[in-house]
Amino acid sequence: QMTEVGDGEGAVSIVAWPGYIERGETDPAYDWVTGFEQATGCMVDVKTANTSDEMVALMNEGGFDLVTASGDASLRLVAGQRVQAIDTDLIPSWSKVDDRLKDAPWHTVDGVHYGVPYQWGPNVLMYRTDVFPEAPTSWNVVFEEQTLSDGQSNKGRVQAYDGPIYIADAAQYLMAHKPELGITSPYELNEDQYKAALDLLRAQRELVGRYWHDAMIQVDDVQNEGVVASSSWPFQVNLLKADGAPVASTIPEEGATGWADTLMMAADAEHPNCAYRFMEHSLSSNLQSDLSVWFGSVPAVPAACSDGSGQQTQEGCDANGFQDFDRIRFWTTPTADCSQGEGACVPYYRWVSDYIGVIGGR
Amino acid sequence: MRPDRAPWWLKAMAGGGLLFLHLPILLIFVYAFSSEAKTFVWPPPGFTLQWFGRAWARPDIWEALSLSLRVALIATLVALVLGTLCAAAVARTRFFGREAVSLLVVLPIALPGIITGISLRSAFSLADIPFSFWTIVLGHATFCIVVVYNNAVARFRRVSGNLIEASMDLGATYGQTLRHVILPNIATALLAGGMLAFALSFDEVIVTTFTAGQQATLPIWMLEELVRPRERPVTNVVAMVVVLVTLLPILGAYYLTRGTETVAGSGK
Amino acid sequence: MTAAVSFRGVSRHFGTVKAVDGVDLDIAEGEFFAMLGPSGSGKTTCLRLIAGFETPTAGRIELFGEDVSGRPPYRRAVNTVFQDYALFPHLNVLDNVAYGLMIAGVPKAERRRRAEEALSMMALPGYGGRKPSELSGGQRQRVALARALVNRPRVLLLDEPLGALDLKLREQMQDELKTLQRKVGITFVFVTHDQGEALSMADRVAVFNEGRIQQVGSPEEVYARPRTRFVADFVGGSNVLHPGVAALFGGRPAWASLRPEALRLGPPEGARITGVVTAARYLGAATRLVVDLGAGAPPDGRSDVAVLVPGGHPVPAPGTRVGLAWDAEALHPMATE
Amino acid sequence: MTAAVSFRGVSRHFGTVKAVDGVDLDIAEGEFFAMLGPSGSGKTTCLRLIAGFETPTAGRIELFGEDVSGRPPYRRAVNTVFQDYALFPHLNVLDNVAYGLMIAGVPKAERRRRAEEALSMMALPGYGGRKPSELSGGQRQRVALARALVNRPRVLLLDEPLGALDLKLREQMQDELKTLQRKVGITFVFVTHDQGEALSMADRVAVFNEGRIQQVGSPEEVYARPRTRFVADFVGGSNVLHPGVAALFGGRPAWASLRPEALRLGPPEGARITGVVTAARYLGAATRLVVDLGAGAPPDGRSDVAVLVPGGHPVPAPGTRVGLAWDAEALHPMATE
Amino acid sequence: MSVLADSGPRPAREGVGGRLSDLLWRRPGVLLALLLVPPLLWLGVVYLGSLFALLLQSFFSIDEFSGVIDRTPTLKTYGELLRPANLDIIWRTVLMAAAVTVASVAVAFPIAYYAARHARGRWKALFYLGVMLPLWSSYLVKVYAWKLILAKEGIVGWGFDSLGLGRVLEAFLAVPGIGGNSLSVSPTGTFIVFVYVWLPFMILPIQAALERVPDSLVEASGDLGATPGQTFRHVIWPLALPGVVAGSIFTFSLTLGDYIIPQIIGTSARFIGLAVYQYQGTAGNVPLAAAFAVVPIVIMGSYLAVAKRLGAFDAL
Ligand SMILES: Nc1ncnc2c1ncn2[C@@H]1O[C@H](COP(=O)(O)OP(=O)(O)OP(=O)(O)O)[C@@H](O)[C@H]1O
Ligand SMILES: Nc1ncnc2c1ncn2[C@@H]1O[C@H](COP(=O)(O)OP(=O)(O)OP(=O)(O)O)[C@@H](O)[C@H]1O
Ligand SMILES: NCCCCNCCCN
Ligand SMILES: [Mg+2]
Ligand SMILES: [Mg+2]
Repeated sequence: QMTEVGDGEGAVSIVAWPGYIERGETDPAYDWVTGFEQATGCMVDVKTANTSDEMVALMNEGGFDLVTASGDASLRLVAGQRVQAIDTDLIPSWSKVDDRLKDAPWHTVDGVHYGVPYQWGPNVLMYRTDVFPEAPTSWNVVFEEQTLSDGQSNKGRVQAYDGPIYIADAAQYLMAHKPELGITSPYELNEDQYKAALDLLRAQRELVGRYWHDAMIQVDDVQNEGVVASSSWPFQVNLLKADGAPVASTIPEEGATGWADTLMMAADAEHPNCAYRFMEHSLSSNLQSDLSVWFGSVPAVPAACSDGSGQQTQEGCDANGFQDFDRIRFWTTPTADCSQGEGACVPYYRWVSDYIGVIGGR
Repeated sequence: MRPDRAPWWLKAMAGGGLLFLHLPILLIFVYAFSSEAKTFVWPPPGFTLQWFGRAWARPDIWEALSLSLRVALIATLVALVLGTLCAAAVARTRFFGREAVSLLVVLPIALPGIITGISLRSAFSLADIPFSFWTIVLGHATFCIVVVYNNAVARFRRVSGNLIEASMDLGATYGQTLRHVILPNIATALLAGGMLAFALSFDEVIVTTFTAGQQATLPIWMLEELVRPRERPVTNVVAMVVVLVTLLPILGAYYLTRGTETVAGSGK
Repeated sequence: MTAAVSFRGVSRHFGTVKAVDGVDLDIAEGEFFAMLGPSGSGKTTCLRLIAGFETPTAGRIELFGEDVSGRPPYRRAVNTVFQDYALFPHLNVLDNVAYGLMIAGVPKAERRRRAEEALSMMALPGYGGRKPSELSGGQRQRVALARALVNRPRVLLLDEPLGALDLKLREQMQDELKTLQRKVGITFVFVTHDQGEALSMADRVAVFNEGRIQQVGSPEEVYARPRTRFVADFVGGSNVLHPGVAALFGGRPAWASLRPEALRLGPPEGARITGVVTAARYLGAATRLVVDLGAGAPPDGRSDVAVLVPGGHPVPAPGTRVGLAWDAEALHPMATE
Repeated sequence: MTAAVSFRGVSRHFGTVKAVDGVDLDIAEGEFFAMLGPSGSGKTTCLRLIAGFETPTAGRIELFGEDVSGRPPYRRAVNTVFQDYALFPHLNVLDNVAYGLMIAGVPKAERRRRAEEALSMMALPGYGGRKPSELSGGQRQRVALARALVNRPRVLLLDEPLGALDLKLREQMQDELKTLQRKVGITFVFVTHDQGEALSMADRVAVFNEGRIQQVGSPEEVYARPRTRFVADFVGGSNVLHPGVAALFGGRPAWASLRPEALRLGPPEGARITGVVTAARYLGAATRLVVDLGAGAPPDGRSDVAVLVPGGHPVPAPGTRVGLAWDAEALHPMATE
Repeated sequence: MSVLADSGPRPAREGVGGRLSDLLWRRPGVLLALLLVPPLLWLGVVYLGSLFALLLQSFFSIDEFSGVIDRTPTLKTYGELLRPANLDIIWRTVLMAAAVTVASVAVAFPIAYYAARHARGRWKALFYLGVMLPLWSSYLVKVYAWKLILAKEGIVGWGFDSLGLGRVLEAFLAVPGIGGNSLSVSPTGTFIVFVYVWLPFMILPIQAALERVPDSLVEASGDLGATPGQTFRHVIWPLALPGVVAGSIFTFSLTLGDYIIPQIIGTSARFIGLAVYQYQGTAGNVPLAAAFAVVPIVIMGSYLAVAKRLGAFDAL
């Protein structure tokens, strides 16, 4: 472990969610990389990943310094010894981090920190305002066949996320609609609960034309393939709105799953000094503020909402869910040992193959 | 006497088939001039040339293009050497395992590209070889060998063994025969094979995905842009240019080997 | 005088195939020597052994008294005219002809002069600029000759050089080749499977069968006095008589040959041998009849003979019984095999 | 009797090429008819017109008195033996032979029986299971014949069926074909550019040149009494004498033909015509000499004649002056062209 | 004749070149080795070695939680491969590959037939290039073009609508198993794009096979009484078969391995290529990806063996 941050190595490579590291190429107003590069001489190289599994795979492969890991990836990375503990003392802005996040279990193991919180937010329900004059109040618009206001069925016009973690969205829906299953956490499902979730997803397969795997493709599908409702990220909603598409988002009454991401440093990082500098940069610059506008997420630094470091405002933060921290069920990796007992829950690897089966129509 | 005897329905099916092959490509050309940037509205609402300028100004395109060209060039050179040697051995001599060698050469294209890609990738990872320009070249050269080989073998068969014997009969050593007889006679076939190999490498995306680290060749760039477009019409422009650029070597190879019994390019 | 080419017990086996099998042979300097034999009899292999494209599996080859084992083709004073001519398609006619000179390091001007001279000799002056593909078969053949001869080889090998030409051109080139060989005076070794060609061109003929030489001799010897049934059969035309039939014709009871043109037709009455005409083949200059000798013939031999009736003589219709006459010395007994 | 095949003013032009040009022709039933001519003279096109692969651009073709215009090949009682045999490479010999019967819907057992019968007739019993690629040239030829004949055509067309065979096999197949035609008794129309083949096999020969028929007649007529210089030249062998030379030989001052075997050698003293031997070609059964007549010949004609010396007679060496003798009736004057 | 007057001895060819040449003449094996060693090192060692390494990986397993690979040999991964969801993928892919192959033959045959047996001169060149150019033009561009064509708001939809046939398309898309919300998210869409993209690979070998059929065989068949239809069935089709098989090697192999087309056009249901790609890249489950990769290797291996026996190999 490092004891002080030395001179930069001239480069830093980051595995990130799409939209997380912007250098003004898509929109010149959103750039939190160029300044960093000029200031530190660390040139930023980004590899995007669309799912947590992809992130883990990329990190396992090696060659990266940092990763913006969600809660369902972070502990896997720690367990696989792909990321290293960090010294928060070397990151002056650590103190500014939201207290709700400072010791969050998805990056703190036995009191040791493996990374700095990056951003968090909900998986929202995106809908087309021309088809839904009123915001839908339930996720049932994507789970159950129904006739929409334009007189046509929702069949073939909704999407779901193409990642096994989406099983949790189904479980969350069941928490509200089938309380008899006794689901307490969508990430801790026993066999019966799990089976119920899969059944719900199999029914959903009939409604879904294509699963969304990539944020940009979803944007495309809303514009060109007649998609009217889907689980989504605020990011896509913002992009579509910017293009003038009639869309909006909401968190329905069942609540929302969500992500809380952590910037973690690879165990064998080639550019540790630049990596530390970027971690500091992520907390201290316009990044938190602008990113929360750009992606529709909530900053890990509460001050970024109002300190004018970027374009975010407190209203904006609130709209993105700043106050909903406790309503959001953050992604975590399902494990066999859970609050229902040791080996009581269905572990993640089964989520993976079963979800592939569901998508394949099984 | 034949051409006028083809029944109308055969002509229609053949012509229709050709159109089917070409219309989608032409469509991209049309979209390259579309004034609508976000959606696939058909017919395009207006026409513009602005995307060509935008494409020109994008450094990432130039980087990808340059990488693709360099990779294709080196892979072609490697394939030229290896493919020609192999063709010479198979066409000119009989040896135990000759069949196996020709099978081996065909294997990288007869097996799906993803197999080539993933096996090279896992070999790199087992051998702790980091991804680089050279890993891309290695992958491309492997499946490019066969096009050079195919062209060279066909030509070697045509350049009868007699020519080589005639040269030695007239006093030339192996070296002199190579220089004065063999090379001049296989030159166009090698050039054609090289052009095809170049085009094949220039277009390859699947193997590249697995053998490139962070570097993007033009097809990788395109794949990225198709999936995650920044300026969709710019992608259309690049697509159109890529098609036009690949066609040049193909036409070249065709004209170089026209009239011989095996016209280049029939096996990709 | 040492032989130009000499084979001593030379064999060339390919696996179990005995392409050439224990051949002894001497070809004199200045000779026009033909190798005649059916397909697969080893003629080409012999030629390739001389040129150095093959190495013998046994025996020893000498060129002008020197053992040439282990000497590659480019170190032998021998040139070859290939059956398909093997002209270099990328070079024009002049450069084809000058190729050997270029390899030998002859300066440009001189090799040009000598190549053009060779082309004139082949009645191809002014053709130097053409590509081989722009020539007719006969012209290509002459270019191939010029290309070989310009190197002043001591032996010229020709592998069925006329095989690809059509009948008319072939006869013309036969005459030209013969004339040329007289003119340059070097040894020609000529491979063919056409006995007419061998007979009309060669000073001496070697008849090959299954990798071995059956007979070597002048065309007349080979044609008129075949040593074996195979030679008689292959060189052709001749009647090969079973020992029993030979006896009927007044010879020793041994296999014998009798040329169809030596048989004369007459009335059956009083003839020593009679037979029935079974087939007639009009050849223009003559008619070839098949006469069945009937009962007189032994059971295991052919019972018919061919008779050549010169043009102008009356030709009996099939079915006619005829008598045969011949001169005793026309009957040629031969080695049994 | 109606002709088997009859052409009335038939032409087949390809653009400007007059492949067949105003041909009138009658081929009798049961005839062995040869079409002879140089390459490109229209023989194949004529055959294809009969088979129905081509349609005439002018004129009318009848088969057994019926106009066959517009009738496709598969509705004509005619079968073809192709030059390359056109055996189906994916079918074995039996299935090749049975092909026509299968198409005609003959039940499997019967067509098998008939195909095997046809193969036996062609001396190929037991070959049914082989693929065409496993046969020799002569065997393929016989399969092609069997395949055509098993359909019992009324006319069999053969396009240079022996062209691909080597000499020995060719002569053997000539005999077989001839015998076969006698046996089956149907009309054979046979295309060849080899005059020896035409002469030895056909009942009648049509000599083609540039899409037109120059002469139709028996082999003897065509060989001994050619109507035109072209026929004399092409049918070959004959000396074609310039009117001036013909006069020397005692004929009318018109183009004439004189067969080499009709000339006899003698001492120059007292001979009507003398000349110098310039070349000799040993043919085995005979030797063909070229005798130069020297000054006596007119400037625009050939001044040499060929003389055939039968085997057994003495052959003068080149350079020898010889005298020539001949019978007056051997000189045959002909139509000028 | 002066040029030919005296026969001089050959100039001796000395130097390294001459001696090397003598060596090669005396030992043809050395020449063969010189020719073969470099390509064999590359293909035999690097390429086959990699394939072998891949095979080896399929006997490793993965720790499901951390995604770290455990390198102790086990058959566990193959057990995983045989799970129903994965068997679905294999079955779906093979079915698609077969359907694509059959359809390619149907579309390719008339084109190849016309080009081989009717087109002459300029038309022949036109057909040839007309097939070659799409074959070699960018694969991604073609896939992309089809995305535009098949999208709900794309050209096909527009075309059907402007012809007033929108209902027909809808009725078709309502068919379960092949339909979907729009062509671009239906199995039919995936199928069309596969056929389109691999079509040239089918046309060229068929054309080559047909060109090797001499006209005289077709004439002989007619001469023996066969109508054109019978000639096709009994002569042309059997003789074109090696070309068809050669072409199907490509259509089959390329469909088995492709992961881009089903990702861009289709229902999100996995195909083998996509599964390999995602297990390896997305999920980091290299052992399972390797086990999946063995499937096309086995399928293509058997296919090649059959093709070889049918003589389709020279047509590659
Ligand atoms: N390189 C070789 N490998 C194996 N067998 C060979 C080789 N070369 C020739 N043979 C065999 O040796 C025998 C003699 O062949 P060769 O070519 O000398 O015959 P040939 O008399 O020239 O016949 P042709 O008239 O057909 O040319 C044949 O059986 C042939 O198959
Ligand atoms: N389909 C065609 N198109 C154009 N010209 C043709 C065609 N078929 C034949 N010809 C021409 O017609 C003429 C006669 O051809 P044909 O094949 O009948 O000659 P042939 O006497 O059989 O010659 P060969 O002995 O060479 O076979 C030739 O000049 C030939 O080029
Ligand atoms: N001729 C063999 C097939 C080669 C595959 N190339 C297709 C490119 C798709 N990435
Ligand atoms: Mg030979
Ligand atoms: Mg012809």
